[in-house]
Amino acid sequence: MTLRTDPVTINFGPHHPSTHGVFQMRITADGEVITNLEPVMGYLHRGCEKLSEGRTYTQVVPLTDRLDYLSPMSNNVACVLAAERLGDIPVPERAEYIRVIMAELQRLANHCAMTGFLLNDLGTFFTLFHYTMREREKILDLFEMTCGTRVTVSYMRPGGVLQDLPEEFLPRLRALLDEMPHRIDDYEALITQNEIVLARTKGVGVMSKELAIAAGCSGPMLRGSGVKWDIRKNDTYSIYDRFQFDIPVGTNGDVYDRYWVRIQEMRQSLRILEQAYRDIPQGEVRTRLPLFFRLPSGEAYGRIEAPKGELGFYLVSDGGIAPYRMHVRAPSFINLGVLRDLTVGYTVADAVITLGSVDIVLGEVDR
Amino acid sequence: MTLLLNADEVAPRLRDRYPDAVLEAKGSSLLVRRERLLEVARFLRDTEGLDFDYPCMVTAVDWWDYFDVVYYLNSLTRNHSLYLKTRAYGRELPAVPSLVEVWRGCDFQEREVYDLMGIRFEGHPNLKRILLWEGFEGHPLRKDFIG
Amino acid sequence: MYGSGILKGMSLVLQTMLLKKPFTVQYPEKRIEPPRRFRGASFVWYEDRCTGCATCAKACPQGNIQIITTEGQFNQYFVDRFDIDHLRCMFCGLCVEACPYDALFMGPDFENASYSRASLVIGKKHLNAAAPTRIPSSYFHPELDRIDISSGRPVPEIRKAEQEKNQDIGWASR
Amino acid sequence: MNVWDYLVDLIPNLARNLRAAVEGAGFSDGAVFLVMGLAGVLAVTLFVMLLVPPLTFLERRLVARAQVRIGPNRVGPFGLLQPIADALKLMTKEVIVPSQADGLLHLLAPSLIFLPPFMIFAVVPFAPGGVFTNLNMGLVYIIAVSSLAAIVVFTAGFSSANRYSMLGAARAVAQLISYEVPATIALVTVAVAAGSLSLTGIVQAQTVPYILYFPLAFLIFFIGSLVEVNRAPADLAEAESEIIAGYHTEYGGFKWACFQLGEYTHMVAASAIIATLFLSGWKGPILPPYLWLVTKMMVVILLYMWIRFTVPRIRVDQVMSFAWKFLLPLSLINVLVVGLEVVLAPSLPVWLIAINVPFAAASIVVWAKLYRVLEGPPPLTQRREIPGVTSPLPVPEPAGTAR
Repeated sequence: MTLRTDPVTINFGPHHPSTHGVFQMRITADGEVITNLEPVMGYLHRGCEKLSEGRTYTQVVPLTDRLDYLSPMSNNVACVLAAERLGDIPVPERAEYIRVIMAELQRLANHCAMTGFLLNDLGTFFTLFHYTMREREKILDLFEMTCGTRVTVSYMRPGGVLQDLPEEFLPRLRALLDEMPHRIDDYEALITQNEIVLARTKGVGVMSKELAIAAGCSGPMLRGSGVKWDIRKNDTYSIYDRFQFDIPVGTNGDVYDRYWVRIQEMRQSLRILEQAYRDIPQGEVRTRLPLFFRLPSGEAYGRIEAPKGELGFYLVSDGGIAPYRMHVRAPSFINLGVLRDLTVGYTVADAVITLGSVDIVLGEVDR
Repeated sequence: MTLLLNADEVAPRLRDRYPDAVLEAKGSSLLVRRERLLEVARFLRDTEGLDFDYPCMVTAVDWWDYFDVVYYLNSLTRNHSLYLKTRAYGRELPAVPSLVEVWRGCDFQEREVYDLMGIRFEGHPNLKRILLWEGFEGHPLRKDFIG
Repeated sequence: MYGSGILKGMSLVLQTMLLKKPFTVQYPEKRIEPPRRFRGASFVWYEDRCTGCATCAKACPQGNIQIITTEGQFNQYFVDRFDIDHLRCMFCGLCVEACPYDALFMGPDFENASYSRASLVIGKKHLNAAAPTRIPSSYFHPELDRIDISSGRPVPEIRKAEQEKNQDIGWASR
Repeated sequence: MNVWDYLVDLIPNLARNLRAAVEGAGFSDGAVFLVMGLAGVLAVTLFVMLLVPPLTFLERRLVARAQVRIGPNRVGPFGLLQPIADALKLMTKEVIVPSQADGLLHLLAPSLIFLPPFMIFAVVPFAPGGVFTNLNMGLVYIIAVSSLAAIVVFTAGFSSANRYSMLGAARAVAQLISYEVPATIALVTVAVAAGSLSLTGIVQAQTVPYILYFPLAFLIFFIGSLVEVNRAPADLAEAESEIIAGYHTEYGGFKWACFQLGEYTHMVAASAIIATLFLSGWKGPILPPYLWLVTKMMVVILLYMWIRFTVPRIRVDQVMSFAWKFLLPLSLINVLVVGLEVVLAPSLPVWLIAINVPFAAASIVVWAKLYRVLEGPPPLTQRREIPGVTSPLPVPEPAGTAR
C-alpha cells in the first residue's frame, strides 16, 4: 500500500538559527526529502557598489570591510589590488609581506569560524564553536593591535598598508603559530573521525567537478570537488610565488570534502605564515600617495583567493578621484548559485549543513 | 599567472566563423555584436585552444548612451582569461541574450545585473529581481538613479 | 570506527572541562585593556593645533564632521564649530589619517551608549574639555605607541616630548 | 547510632511514622490509604521537582566549562539562584496561543509532559521497602508509561499548526517507536536474569550490578533511552539547527519552561531506570540507600550531559536504520545468549562477566563488519532520486580536456 503524501512548503529563514544570516530558503519538502529549494536573498543589500561611486579610492576601503565581515582583511587586499593594477601603484616589499601575513591570518580566522559553524549546523551544543572562536579571538587581537579594530579593519591602502606592525606583533604571531597546529588537531579530534559527523557529511551535498566549473564556484567549493585551482598559485598576486605551499583538493565534492579542504588550508596557511615570519624584511610600508588621488581611465580586475573563494573587484575609472563603476565578484554569492542542485533530493537536515559548507556571509551575498 | 589573452589573437579566429560578430578588439577585451553573443560564447567555450569553461564574473557598466555588459571569462585548463563585452542600447529595459545555457554560473549574476542595472537577458529561465524586492522602482546602479 | 572517534572527542571535552580555565572574562568587573592603537570613540582633538582646514571633513566617507570657521586677522581661521556625529561614525580613522597638523586622534573608549541621540554628537566644548586628560590612540601615530599612560603627566606634554624624540617619524616624513 | 539508623532507613521510617500518626488520629482504613497515597505522590513530585532546577544549572555550568567560558554566575552566590531567576522571568511572560493553533490541545500538552516521568517514579525503589507501589510487573509498567511521552510531544507539535512543529512531532513518534523495540528487548535480559518483573526484585537480585553481567544490554538500553528522552545525539524532535525547536517552536514563556523542565524530568526518570536496572539501584555500602540511588542517577545524568556536549545530531533516517538494522539484531542475539547462560548457569556466577564483556565487544564489531558486507561500501552520494524533478537549468557539457 502506498500512502499519498502532499508536499509541504517550509520557509527556512530569514530568521532561522542556521541560515548564517538573514537568508531565506523556500523549501518544498516531501516528508523530510527536499523536492525544490529556492534561495531568497537581498535582506542585507546596502548598495555597496553604488556607494563606492561617490567615494574616493581610499574611502572605498572601509566599505569593503562590511562585505564579508568574517574576512575583512582579504576584502581590503582585493580592493586595493584592483586600484593598484589600474594605476600601476608600486607596493613596498614589507607591505607585501604584511599583506600576506594578514590575509593568511584572516583565512585561518574565517576557516575557524566556518568549522565551528559546521558542527553547530550538525547540532552539537556549541562546543567546537567556542573552541574555534577562541582561536579566532586571538587572531582578531593581532588585528586590533595592528590597526585598531578587530573586524572593520580598513588596514590596506592603495600602495601599501596603513601603518607598520607594532613591535610586539611578531612575538605574538610566533606564539600563535606555535599553538595553532595543536588547536587544529583538537578540531580534528572532534570532527574528522567522529562517526556521526562522517555519517552525516559524507555523500551529502555532492557536487560534480563539471558542475562546479560551469557554475563558476570558487575556493573550497571548487577544490572540494577535485579541481586544483587556487588564485594564489594559478594567478599569482602579491608575493605568493615566494612561498611553498600545497593546494589541498577533495575527491567526492561532498560536505566532508569541503570541510577537509578547509582544515588542510588552515595547515597550509600556517606554512605560509611560518615562511613570511621568517622572511619579512624591514623597510617602508606605504607608497606615498595624495589623500585624493586619481587613477587613469580604464578598467582593471583584481582578484585574490579569499577564504570563501575568488574575490574580485572590477574597477572602471574615468580618470576621476572616485571609481566610475566598481563591481564586486562575491564568492559567496556565486557559490550560492549551486545551492539548489546540492540540496534537492537530500533531507531538510542535509540542506542546513550543505548551506553551512557553502560558507556564505550575507554581507557579501547581498553587498 | 593567468595569461590575459590579447583580443587581437582571438578576434581573427572568431571572424573566420562569424564574420560580423566582432565589433572591436581592444587590449584584452573583445566587443561583440549583441545578436551574435550566444554563438560567440559557445565558440569560446568549445573551441580547442580557447576552452573558456569558467565564467568568472558578469557585470555591466552604464555609459549613458549604452550599457557595456562585461563577461570576464577564464579557462581553468589553459589558465587564460578574456573580457567579453557586448553593448545594450536604450534606457527602457535594454536587452542582451542570456548565456545561462552556456555557463551555469551566469544564472545569479545575470539576475543581479537585471536587478541593479535593468538589462533584460533574453532566454534566462528565471529572470526576476534577486537582491531588491519585486516592485522596486528603478535600477539603482544606473547613473541616472537618484536613491 | 566503532565509536572510538566519538570517545576521542568526548575525552577532549572532558579534559577541557576539568583542566582548562575559562577563556572569557566577566565583562563589567574585568575588562581587557584595548591596545594602544585602538580606534575608539570620543575623538581627541587639540584646538591649538587645528587650523580649520577641514581636510578631516573631506576625508570622512560618511560626511559626519562639521566644521564652521571664521577668518581671523593674520591669515588664520578660528574654529567655531567642530561637531563629530558619533551616530554615523564608523571609526574608520580616515580623518586622523588626513589631518596634516596632528590635531585629531582617535580615542580609547568603547562604551559610548547613551539615552539621547543629541548627546552622541560630540561638539567643540566636549572635545576641548576632554583633550587634556584623554589619552590619544596611537592609531596612525606609531610614535605614540610607547607613551607612558601611568606617569600622570599631562598628555599633550608627553606627546610633544615623544614627537621631539622621534622627529623623523612624524608628519614630515610621511 | 539511633539517628543514623533512622536516616539510613529514612523512607520506610517516615512512612511508618506517618501511618502510625494517621491511624492514631482514628481515620478509617480507606482514609489512611488515601493519605498515604497523597503523601507518596507529594514526596515523589517534590523529589523530582527539587532535583530538576539544580540540574539545569549544573548543565549550564558544566557546558560552560567544557566550552572554556564561565557560565551563569550573576544571580546569587556562584549563580546558584539562576534557575529561580529563570523561572520568575518565564512565568511573567505573556501566554501566546497562535491563532491557527488548536487552543485546548496547545495548552494541554505542556501540562501533560510531566505525567510519564512522574508515573515512572511510582515504581522506582528508593530503599528496601521505600517504594511508592511495589508493582510485581513494574518493568512492563515502565515500558508502557515511558512511551506515553511521544503522545504528548505529538500533541504539542500537532496542535501548534506550525510546519516545523509538525516535522518535529513526526520525528519524535517515529524515533520513539523504533527505539522502544530494541530497548524493550534489552530489558528482557534483565528480567530473565533477575527472575522478576518487579523493580525491587530486580534490585535485590543484583549482587553484582547487571552492567557488568550484561554490558551489551546496557549499551542498547542506554542508546534507546537517549532517544526516548530526546537528548543529543538524538534530539531530532527539537533539532534547533534544523527545525528551530521542533515540537515546541510555538511555545513561549511558562509553557516553554514546562517543556524544558519536562525534558529534564524525562532524563531524571530514565537515569533512575538505568540506575535501578543496571547499576543495582539503592545497593551500596555505608551511605543510606536513597543516597546511593541518587548518586547513581547523577552518574548517568552526567554521562547524558557529557554526550550532549560532544556529539552532533544524527539524521532522522540514520536514527531509524541504526535502530532497526543494528540495535534490533544485536538485542536479539543478546537475549539468545543471556537466555542460554541463565539456563546453563542459573546462579549467574561471577565468571560470566569474563565471558560477557568480550562477547559484547566482539558482537558489536562482528555485526558492524557483517552489516558493512551486507550493505556494501557506503554510497558516494546519499541523494534520493525524485521523479519528475529536474533542474530548470540544464548543466552544460563540460568543456576542455579532463583534469
